[in-house]
Amino acid sequence: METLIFYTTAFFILAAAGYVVTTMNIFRAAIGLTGVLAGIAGLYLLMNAQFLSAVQITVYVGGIMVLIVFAILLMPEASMHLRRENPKWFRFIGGVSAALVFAVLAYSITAFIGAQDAAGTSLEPAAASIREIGLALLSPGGNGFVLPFEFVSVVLIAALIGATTIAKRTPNPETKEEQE
Amino acid sequence: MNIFVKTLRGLKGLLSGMGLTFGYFARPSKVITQQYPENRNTLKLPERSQARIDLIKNAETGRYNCIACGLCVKACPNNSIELTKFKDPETKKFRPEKFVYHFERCLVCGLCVEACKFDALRMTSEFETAAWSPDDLVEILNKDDPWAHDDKSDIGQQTAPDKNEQTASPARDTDRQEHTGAEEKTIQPKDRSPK
Amino acid sequence: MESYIYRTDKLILDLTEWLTEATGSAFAAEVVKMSIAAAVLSAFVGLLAMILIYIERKVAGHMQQRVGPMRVGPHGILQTVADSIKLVAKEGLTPKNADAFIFNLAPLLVFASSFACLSFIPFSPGMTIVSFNVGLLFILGIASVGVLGILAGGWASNNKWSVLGAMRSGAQIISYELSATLALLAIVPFFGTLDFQEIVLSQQKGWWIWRAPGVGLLGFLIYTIASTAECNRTPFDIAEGESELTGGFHTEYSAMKFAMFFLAEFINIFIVSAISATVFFGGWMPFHIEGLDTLNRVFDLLPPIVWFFGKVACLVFVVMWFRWTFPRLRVDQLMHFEWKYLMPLSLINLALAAIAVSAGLYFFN
Amino acid sequence: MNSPGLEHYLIFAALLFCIGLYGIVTRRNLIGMLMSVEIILNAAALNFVAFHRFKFGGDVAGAMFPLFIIAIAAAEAAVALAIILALFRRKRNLDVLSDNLLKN
Repeated sequence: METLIFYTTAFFILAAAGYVVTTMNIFRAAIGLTGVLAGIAGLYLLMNAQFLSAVQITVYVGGIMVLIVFAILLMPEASMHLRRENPKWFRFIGGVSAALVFAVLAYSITAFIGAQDAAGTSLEPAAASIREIGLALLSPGGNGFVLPFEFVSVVLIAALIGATTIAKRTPNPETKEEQE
Repeated sequence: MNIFVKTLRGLKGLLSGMGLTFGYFARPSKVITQQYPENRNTLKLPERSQARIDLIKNAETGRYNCIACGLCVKACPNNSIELTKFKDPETKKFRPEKFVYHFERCLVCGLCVEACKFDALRMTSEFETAAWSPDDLVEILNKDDPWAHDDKSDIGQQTAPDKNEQTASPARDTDRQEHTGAEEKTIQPKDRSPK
Repeated sequence: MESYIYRTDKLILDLTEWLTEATGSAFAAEVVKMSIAAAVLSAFVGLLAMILIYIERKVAGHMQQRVGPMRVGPHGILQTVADSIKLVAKEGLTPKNADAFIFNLAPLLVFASSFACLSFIPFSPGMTIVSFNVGLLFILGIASVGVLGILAGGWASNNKWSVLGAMRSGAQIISYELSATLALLAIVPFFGTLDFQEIVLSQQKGWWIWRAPGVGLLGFLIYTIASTAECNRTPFDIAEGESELTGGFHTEYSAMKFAMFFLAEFINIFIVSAISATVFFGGWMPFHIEGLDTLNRVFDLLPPIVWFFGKVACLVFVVMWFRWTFPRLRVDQLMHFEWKYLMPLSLINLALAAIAVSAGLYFFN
Repeated sequence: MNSPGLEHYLIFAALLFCIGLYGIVTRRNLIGMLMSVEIILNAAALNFVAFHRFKFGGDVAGAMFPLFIIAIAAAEAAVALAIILALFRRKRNLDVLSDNLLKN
């Protein structure tokens, strides 16, 4: 059962991801990306990481995707249709480089798994509970993550202020010249 | 502190509004909607309600007040009044020969009533005006005058001839000839058709 | 048989056991159980939407000294049935220049996200379709997927008013979602779990709206306001301002696709009321006052499911009451209200809750 | 078929990573590139969770990294979209190769 769910979800995610990188319509790409993110939340559930799954859906699908879609709606002319796409050799380079990277990764993964099986060091499958995650997130010391946690909050605030400042409508020097 | 006072005042306003609507909700007796076809016998319309126009008769003489001046025709934005007139040999005054009311075009705006200087038009409350065909909506309002019969075949260019009533027309046509004076003039509505 | 109404958890357990015996494997039993749940839920959604629409129209009527639908059936109870038959029988149109794929996908997205939320709601002891340990967080996450459907629908319609309506609607929902989430999270430290059934069980001694000192009441008020806005209900319905934007994002939709948006809207009202009832008013837990055993036993006579739906019905009525009382807000007022008043207030509420929990300050302990 | 283990997830994440890479190389639209980056980030996060579950017996650190990745991705998307919006206002298009902004 688990296998069936895994393969279905994985196939769905890969198809959606392929659609995201090949479609000529950026809005459809965004909808495809939503599928990818939701599918990965499903894989988290399959790995018993419910908290991560919930966070994935809340932040990624409900937050970042909405942000991207809003950005697309705000910039209609430039993003609806990607008419001036690349020449074919560009896509060829992309395909070749992706295939090469995949070959390297696949080789190292199989080698790694083989070494693992030989050494037999893997532990029983388990997942961190919410309580553990919560405690680790707020405890200092060796197993605690309170410092990165605080750093992330600072980064988020900085990003918030920075994004507002950058996106604020400033008088455009070029258009000003035209007006004069 | 000002903001707290404001907030509290706003909350009070919201709550009193909610109290009002809940009061209406809780007392079904306050409902003012009328269930129309059921209460037809007891239905009372307000006096000033307006549904269609009608000609006013003088109570003493039994004649229509209308002198066929054509002000209403000019006032009507939709060309819904069509009027022909003749000079009454008795009184030497103009009277409507046919006062044709095209209800299918009427907006019930009441501009004709406002335009009328002789107290000859009024709005009635007779609101059940549904009909099976647009032709049924064309009506001659001075139908009590003996010369204004119900034959609609010669009414304006806009109306299609009604075949059912054509048979009745020759008999009444003579009737009309007796009463019509020599001078006959049609007040045609202004052409306001869109170009 | 009678005890099953009160102990639905036992009913579910017995059903699972029986199904496992009958089908021979736990997996098949689970599949059958889920199929039953899906069928029941689908029927429930249809029925719920019809009842809610009927009640909405009746409430609207009586609050405005009218009577609402009266013709189809006694007191018009079949009106929504007739309406839905009409909606289903209509032709589904897709505008000529619309992006057909996304145009058809959008109502599904909106409807699916609302429908999925229903599976976390605890209707009765043990009666939750998906019971797992982050239910509250998950429901908040899934509810926000609906925004994407709204934006997609507005964009795919290829109509500038639809896009404007969708953007207003989306901006409004994601803004008010913050307050709604924060208001709920302020109560989470009190019960220390995100599982809906455990949330209900933690209110055996009293509902959290009273037990959490002040925080509960404030949180409930914030959540009610924010969730009303999240459902795009008046007084926050500028997304569908009929005089300016016609129908907002669903202007171009007709027939079944429109019905899906409509259905999702009414399910959302039910869901936010159900969450509110579960978190603040004890879910299916009967009202108990400690010490008054006779009274408590009288209250226990009503089965939990009746308590649950009773509480939800009261909250739904309040939302409808808002709609037919208050005038609509302007779009800038809406955003000011959220970002300048409601958000800081819910953050303060969260801080107060943290202080109250760490000091052990709650009633009926 | 045995139930999916570490290698399944790793291979899957590698595939997803390569799709994201292909997207970054071929896309010329800035938002499209941002989406490809999101795919790559997700592939990486998936790796962390897979290792945490199958290799380290539910060690908290593996569940913590995806959380931080998601948080940073949110910040990154916000800033990137703000920059894209500002750029769009100036140039009226989002093509990275259309003209070289830094040259002039």
